[in-house]
Amino acid sequence: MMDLINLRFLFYGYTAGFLIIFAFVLMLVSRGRRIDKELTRLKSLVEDGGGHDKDRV
Amino acid sequence: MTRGLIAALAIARKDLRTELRTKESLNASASFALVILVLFSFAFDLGREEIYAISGGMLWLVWSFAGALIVNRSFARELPNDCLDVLVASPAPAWAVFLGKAIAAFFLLILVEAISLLPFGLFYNIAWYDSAGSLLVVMALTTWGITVVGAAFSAVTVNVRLRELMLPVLLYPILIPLLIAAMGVTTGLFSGDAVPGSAAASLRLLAGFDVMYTALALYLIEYVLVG
Amino acid sequence: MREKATYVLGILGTLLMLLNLKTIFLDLPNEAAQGAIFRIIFIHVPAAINADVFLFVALVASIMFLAKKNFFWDSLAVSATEVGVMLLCVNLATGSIWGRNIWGVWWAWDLRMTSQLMCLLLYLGYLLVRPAIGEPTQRATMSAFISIFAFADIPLVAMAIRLPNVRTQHPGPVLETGTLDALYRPPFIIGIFVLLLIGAALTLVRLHQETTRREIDSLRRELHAI
Amino acid sequence: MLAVAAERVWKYFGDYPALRGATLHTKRGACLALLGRNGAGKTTLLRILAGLSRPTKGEITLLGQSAGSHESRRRVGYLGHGIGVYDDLSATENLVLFGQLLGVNEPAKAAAAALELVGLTRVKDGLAREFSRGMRQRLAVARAFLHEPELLLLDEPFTSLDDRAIAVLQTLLAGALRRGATIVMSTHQIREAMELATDVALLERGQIVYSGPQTAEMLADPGWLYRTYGDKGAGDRSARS
Repeated sequence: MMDLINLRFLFYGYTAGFLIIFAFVLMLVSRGRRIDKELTRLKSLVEDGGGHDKDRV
Repeated sequence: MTRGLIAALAIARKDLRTELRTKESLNASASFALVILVLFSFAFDLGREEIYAISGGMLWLVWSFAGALIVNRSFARELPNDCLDVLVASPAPAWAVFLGKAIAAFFLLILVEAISLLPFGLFYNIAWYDSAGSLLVVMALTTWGITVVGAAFSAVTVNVRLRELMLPVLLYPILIPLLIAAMGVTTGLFSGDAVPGSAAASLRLLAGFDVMYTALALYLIEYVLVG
Repeated sequence: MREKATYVLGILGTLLMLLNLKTIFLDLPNEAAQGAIFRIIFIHVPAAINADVFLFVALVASIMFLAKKNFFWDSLAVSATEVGVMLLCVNLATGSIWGRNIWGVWWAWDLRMTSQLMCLLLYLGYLLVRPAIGEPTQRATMSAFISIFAFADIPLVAMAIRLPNVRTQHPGPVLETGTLDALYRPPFIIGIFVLLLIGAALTLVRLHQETTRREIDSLRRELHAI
Repeated sequence: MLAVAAERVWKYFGDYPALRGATLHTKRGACLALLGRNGAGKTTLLRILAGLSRPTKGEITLLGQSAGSHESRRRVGYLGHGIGVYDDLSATENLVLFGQLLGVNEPAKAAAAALELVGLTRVKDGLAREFSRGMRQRLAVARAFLHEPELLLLDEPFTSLDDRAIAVLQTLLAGALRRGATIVMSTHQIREAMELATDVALLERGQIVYSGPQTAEMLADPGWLYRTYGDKGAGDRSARS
């Protein structure tokens, strides 16, 4: 009986741990997507607005 | 070095003078402390013994809240008219500017604490004046800790959006060890039955906190003030 | 290069983790005093140790930024801090569940859990304030300052909660002494490495994002200047 | 000896370079008008000279001292966008405080003299808060001249001033030049700057593209400098369109 409860909490524990790591990874992935999108948007904007900047920088 | 100290004192005097003139943060802080003190008596229904047991904790919660209101203004006071630029551009070293601000905040918070001790003794019937000397030492050590870290974070957050909200978020976690020690030793003072050795250990911790953060802040503040 | 390193670290970490999980759950016998639940230490303690490692890396990176003003160090500091905070969360969650099982309460103000919680609060402040600072150089400088202040507080927190008059629960040296039976030692050490590898991989990913973010910021200024 | 010697100064904000190797040499006793469009880096350069900001790369010496050092701060006067006086202190209190910070020998005396100079003696005990806009600006001018600086750094000095303050400032600047002091002022209003300027520097996209004595062409035609030495890229763009 005691062992069953123990096992249940053991399962909870590992699940919680991995869930947190997984949530962090998901956060990273979604943020990465957002950042990449923003980068391409800005790059195209800069190329439209002032192509001459490229060689100056 | 001496030139820096002179500049620090000049800045501290300036801060105290303007604050006593306008009472911007002083009024807010003192009345806030008073209100919280009153509210505490309704928050808990306490007997004599229990009041003593929570007295130190209550007092330092109130005072650390009051302290956040004081230090919030510390560097924010320099924002109108870009006065901070003039201070930083002046020959006074950055650490002196910071030290002056911390000293001013220290005396302002001590003043608020002294004011709120009266209603505290009155409402809760605690004879704090019996141990006034020791209490003053604890107050001085803890208040310096609050104001030196508070003034440092005031400088850090001075140009930040939502400065008033960001400062407490940074300040209170850092103050946790300081407040734990101060609360314990203050409760021991009032109730007179401190755990043996706890007062000395707490005072050592308070002093250690003060020394460490004063040194860190004085050393690092130049990076914060000179962009 | 960076991408390759990320993959290698990530895959290595995951493989090692799967192997280790097999050892932990299938090969090891139950511990006498605690039964099955003791197995939680193979994630709980490595998370704590690695959280401290990553926060220490963040401290070093913060000091390096102030000394060198190179934004690589700032990016490393924030990446390592985020991973460290994530590991602190793992540590606290698993510890809380373990405490519920052993002591019957979710939170018992156990010494080390308490100091980890306060550590979490310290660095949450860092992560909250950081995005509020608009100018990158200022953001990096202020962040470094906060990081140094936060790390300096950790030993003080540990001292404060051990003051003789502070009433934290002293649950006895369930995991306090650190003398682990030789049988349990290999999976424990591997467990530390697993989280180190995974944490390093995540830090690299985050590091790359931070670099891209700076690029975005400079493009914005570029547009502004045109 | 040079009053300002800035060698290839770079200043990054994040990854964005606000200054890209700006080099500037100014003789002692000169009055330099630092011209440039908004965002060209004028304020950034002046803040670095004033010791409010550190360059990412490059060497700067002011009057033979490195910028930001105690000695250079003591000999430099700075007037930025804000007026830099405290609203809740009186005119005298303000100047005495800054006199102490600047290391002036007798702050009270220097403060009285400076107030006399800008015509605020009558209201010396009034709070700056109660002053009119123009009076506050004159107080700011008095603050910048309090310690008789050998190098004056002025960021857009004429933009926010009223007529009387401009007159006071111009008198003081002329007096400072006679004393042998050096002036560096940023501005995008060429006409006002040219009245005093002996030298001109043009800052474009973080670089000094022209630096030299003020000439007749500039006086006659304010746009001439921008057209001749201004951003070639911008010129190309307008030619295309």
